[in-house]
Amino acid sequence: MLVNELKKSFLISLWFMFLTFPIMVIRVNTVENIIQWRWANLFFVGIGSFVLSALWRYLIRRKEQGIKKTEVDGVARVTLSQRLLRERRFTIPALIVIAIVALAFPFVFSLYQTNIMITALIYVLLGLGLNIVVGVAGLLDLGYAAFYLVGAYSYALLNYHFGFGFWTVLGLGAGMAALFGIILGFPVLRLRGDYLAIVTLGFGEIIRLIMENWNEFSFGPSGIANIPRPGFFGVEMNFEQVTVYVYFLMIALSLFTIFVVNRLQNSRIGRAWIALREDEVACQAMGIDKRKTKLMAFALGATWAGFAGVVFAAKTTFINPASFTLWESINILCVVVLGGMGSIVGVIVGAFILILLPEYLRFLSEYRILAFGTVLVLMMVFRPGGIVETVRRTYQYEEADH
Amino acid sequence: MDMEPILDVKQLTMDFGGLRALDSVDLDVSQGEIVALIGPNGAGKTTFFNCITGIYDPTGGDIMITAPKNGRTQRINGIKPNLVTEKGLARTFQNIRLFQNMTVLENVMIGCHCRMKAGILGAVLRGISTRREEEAVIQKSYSILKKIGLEKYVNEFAKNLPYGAQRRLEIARAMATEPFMLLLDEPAAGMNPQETRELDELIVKICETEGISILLIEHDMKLVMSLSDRIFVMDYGKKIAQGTPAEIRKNPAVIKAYLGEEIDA
Amino acid sequence: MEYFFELFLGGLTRGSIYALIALGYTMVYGIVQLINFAHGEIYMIGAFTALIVISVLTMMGWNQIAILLIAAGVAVIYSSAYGYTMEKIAYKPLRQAPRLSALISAIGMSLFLQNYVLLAQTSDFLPFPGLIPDFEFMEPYAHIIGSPELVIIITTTIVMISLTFLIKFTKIGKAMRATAQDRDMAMLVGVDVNRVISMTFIIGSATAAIGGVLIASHIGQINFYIGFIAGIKAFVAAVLGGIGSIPGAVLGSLILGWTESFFTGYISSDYEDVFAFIFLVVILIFRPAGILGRSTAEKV
Amino acid sequence: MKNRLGQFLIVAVVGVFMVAAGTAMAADTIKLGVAGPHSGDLASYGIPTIKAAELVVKDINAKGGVLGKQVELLVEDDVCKPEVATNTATKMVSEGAHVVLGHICSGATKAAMGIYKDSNIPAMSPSATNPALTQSGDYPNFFRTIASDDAQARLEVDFALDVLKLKKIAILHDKGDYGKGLAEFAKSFLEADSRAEVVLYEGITPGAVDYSAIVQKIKRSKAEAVIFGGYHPEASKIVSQMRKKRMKTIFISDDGVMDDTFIKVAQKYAEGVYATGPMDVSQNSMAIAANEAHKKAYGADPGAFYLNAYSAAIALLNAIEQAGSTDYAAVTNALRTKDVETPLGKIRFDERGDAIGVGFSMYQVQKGVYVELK
Repeated sequence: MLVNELKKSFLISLWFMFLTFPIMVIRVNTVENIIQWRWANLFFVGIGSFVLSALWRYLIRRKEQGIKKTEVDGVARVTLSQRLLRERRFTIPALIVIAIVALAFPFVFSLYQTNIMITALIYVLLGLGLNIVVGVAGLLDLGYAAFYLVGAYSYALLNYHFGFGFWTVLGLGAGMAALFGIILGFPVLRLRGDYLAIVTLGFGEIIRLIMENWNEFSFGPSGIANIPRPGFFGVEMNFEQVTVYVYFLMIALSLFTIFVVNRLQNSRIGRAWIALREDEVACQAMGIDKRKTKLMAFALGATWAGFAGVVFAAKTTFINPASFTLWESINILCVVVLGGMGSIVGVIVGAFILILLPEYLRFLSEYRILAFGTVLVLMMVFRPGGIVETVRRTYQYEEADH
Repeated sequence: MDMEPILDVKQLTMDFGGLRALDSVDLDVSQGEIVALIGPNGAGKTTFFNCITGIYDPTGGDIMITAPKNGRTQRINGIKPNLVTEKGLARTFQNIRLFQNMTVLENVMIGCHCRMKAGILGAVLRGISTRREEEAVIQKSYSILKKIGLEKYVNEFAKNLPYGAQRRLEIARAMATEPFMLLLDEPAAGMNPQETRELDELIVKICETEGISILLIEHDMKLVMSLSDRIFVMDYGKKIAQGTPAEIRKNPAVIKAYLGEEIDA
Repeated sequence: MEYFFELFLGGLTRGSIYALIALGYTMVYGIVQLINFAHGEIYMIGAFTALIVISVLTMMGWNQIAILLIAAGVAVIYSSAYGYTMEKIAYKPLRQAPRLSALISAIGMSLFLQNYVLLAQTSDFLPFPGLIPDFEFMEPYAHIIGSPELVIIITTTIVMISLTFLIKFTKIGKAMRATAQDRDMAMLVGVDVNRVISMTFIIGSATAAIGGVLIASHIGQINFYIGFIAGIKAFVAAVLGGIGSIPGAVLGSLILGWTESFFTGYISSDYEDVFAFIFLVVILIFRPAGILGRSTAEKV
Repeated sequence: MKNRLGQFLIVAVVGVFMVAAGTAMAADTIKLGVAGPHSGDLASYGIPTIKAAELVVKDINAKGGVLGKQVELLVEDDVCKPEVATNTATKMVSEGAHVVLGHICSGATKAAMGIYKDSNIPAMSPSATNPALTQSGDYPNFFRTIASDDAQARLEVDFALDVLKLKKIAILHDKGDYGKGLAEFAKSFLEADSRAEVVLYEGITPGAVDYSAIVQKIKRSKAEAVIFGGYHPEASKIVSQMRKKRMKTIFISDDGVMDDTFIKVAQKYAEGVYATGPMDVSQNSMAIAANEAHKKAYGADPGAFYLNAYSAAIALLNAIEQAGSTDYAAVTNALRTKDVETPLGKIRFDERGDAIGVGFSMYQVQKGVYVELK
């Protein structure tokens, strides 16, 4: 048994030594015509893959046993996270703690911490919005950053040309994004799955490229600078105060989003979205208007990106099209999938992990994106349903006949 | 029965490219009837259902419905599936198409969708009318489940149900759309004799106590013969016979179509 | 007219380049319905491996043709090995998981491989020697089309034909088609599905490596990021042609190449990509499964 | 906004977190922030700046530091993204940076400058060339040791008209912030002059696998020269494809192309290409010393903007020394009034923040090296 395992690990480590040989060991620089041989790396790869492969097999086996067990028992597995979410004696104290931490955060931690927390909260908004489209309605959208862009540029341009204030545009930007959601929605009504994904990807790129090329309208790739930060009844604030202010603004906006999204998901519309995700044909046969439901998902999903975009523009004070590339869409998608599709708590957790992790991985400096990629793969392999899986909803009904 | 038929299909034709799947099929169902549509595999029965329920837009012919509620006659060729359902025709699927990751109750609640009104604003604000509507729908769905005999599964995921129960849930879901007529596509497929017997009783009960007419596709001849008031037989996209079970059993064209296949009853 | 012809050839070259990458995309998608986001990275690794081999052999003073062949061979082997390993680590454990999870895993893999090469090698652009010699007989046409372009077009044709042959007539090809149709059914009739999937990744990666060597040698430079940009375009091309279909991938790539070329030539390269994407959207609206894709009407 | 009492109570409740927060503000040092892309696809533009800062600081610390204090580096990554740059900048502020060397990309710099401005921190970029940074007057705390893009465009256009006496010019750019900005300036300068005509003005798609369509278009436009705004990877692809198509069109570009990698990549096709670049300082003894130091410490030649960054680090630390404190007004005043010896020559900064004495010259690739044209 053990010998076998060791043999397996040994073979795998040999394989990885072979695999990484050219790229890890030989370093070429064709500019300077230098070839460097780094034999030590081969040794590290060998040792590393030996240990990791054993660990990997152990974890995979444990995961498979877990699945088998649920199949035998016939009961759906209730994960720890689900249990924690369901039981009130855990949730209420947890919420109180979260509330206290959230309120105290900007006063306890440094400006930098507050600032990245604002970024994370922006992604909570984005994640929850995309969750409606991808997680709930099951429409894979790879161009979500376009709506984010629409929100951000709405504020930047309306402010630049007409001097509109933050609060005016907050609503307008969200409305614009929703409108774009519908505009995108129409042509893609017939498309499914990956075809939908590629068209939305195209849509996202189209919007960004237009912004990049159409200087007269959008100032092109050099972007728009000096966008005013949000005001508070005309009170002058220094940078520190504004940051705290924006932080609380984002907390409020996040709570608002959570409230609305939660209500939507638990309504007639939310159920229709889930039905649409589960089976489009049956969904229509049950009397649900597919067009209307899809368009509503796109519009309502885009709305939150619009909000997030306006806040983003106001917080960064500078925007250019390069902030809204395909990578941005992918990042937001990762928030949703990593957190747990369809689950509001999951998306929030996902946003915090995905945005804060690279920030806190700064000590890894150039290794951080490598680490981030690894985390994504490992998360998906060992928890494919995301960190927090959706909780089954139950309803109260009366037993009495009528 | 000399009432006006609630479903009257005339000369229904459906072409797929060069292939004629339905060729001038006539069929009618009257209020309170149980009608069966039978025929060998590939005869075009499911295509017929798909044309009526709006999944396909038929090439020719007319589909007329007369809702018993108001007695208005309408032509429903090519309208969207959800509108067909809204008008009162609900269906089940041959290959079960439940919403797998929703609970049994939620599946039925989806059926109520087109009879509800709450919009975005209602959902967010959740006013009194919305809350009342939600409660009513939960209650209604639960009572339907009780009628169908699925109340013990209420909060189970649809995918975890036993096979027979899944078929019945499809019927429950269809009933929640408040139809005047149910179209059942092979409701007994894959069921054991005990389950089939229960299904037989259930269908009769739905027809009699709820006043819902039934059009079903079925291969289980025993079930068809015992249930149906009238039977239509199709082969190669054409209607080859119609009549009472007794007439059909003696019809030479039917026997020929089923040659090799046993009609036992 | 000559201008039209030049643009036509330019589009053909561009399309052939996309096709070399798109073929792998479409094969993997056909078998496992996975958008293998890391496919572009395999192409990049192929190019890098080739560059490393070339540098080492050049130092040792080998002959150019020999270097080209060996470099291409090693690149194919290594890319296939990476493709194989990647499948085992990042996708195989996710066969039963939701499709999106596999997509995220692919994105993670893509990030990992990019940064792996970035860290182990360099972030700078590295010159890639032009391995394909300028043929004598091409000289009169050099102002229209160069030898490397010709080699790329010919290679794409050969690769496409051999892949079609492989899929249609060999045993593994039949197993692949069976797996693509219905994985569970194929398993029941005795197809070793794991092996088929591995083979698909290996073949797809090998074509990407060939692409990597040729394209890098045509462009003359590589860095760790080339895979991502080329990968997206190839993916678009594969979908345009009907993802899962091998002739579709080539046709989609060529159409994309021509679209971009003619749009740049007659209108403006400012909106080249915008137009390419709008074109894609329009095609998909009228043919929701791509040009050659069989629209799988769901059985109801 | 800060409620002291509330803060106290809250701190008491979550006192545990204080441990994490209380680590900052320890030693009494001069903090020099270094910000730029240190990972990702643009890392090669940011990493040389870290190395320059490290070498300068090591040197100065060895000589006793600034104002008798040791200099400490705060190195933070912004991946050249504006949204990350704001986080980076806030981190600098939180950690008490006195002056910042950075950022590298113009977009990220614009996003970060607002934060430094509000926190009274002077920042100096070795590489952000966007004209608006100094010319808009929005960033009084911004300085740079590189000339702005319009100066480069001016030089390119003057060279094309006065020296080469061209009549028909095509302008291309890579749609990026830098390249397109430069191209826009070149276009407006050319249009203001009646001697030549812009026959083609277009953006190309960066990273594309093939540029034959645009090359054919240049050929058809009968342009005598191409002015290209962008970086060397695209430039070498376009030049190579033009030459392979046997076109002899003159190619004039910017300091994004004035990089040895360009010559290595385009090889024989690079011959004759013109590019503007920072004035040659290879005779400057400090520059020679700085390059030597880099080779000694890291075993390789320095990368992009190394000397600009080296000079910026010296200028910043010198200004603190001259000002006698890290006070914002005093430091910026010293930067504007006191000359400082750097590898780029003797420099000081004008009111807008541009370095006086730093400019561009035209170079040409001759026999495989860039040669400054006098």
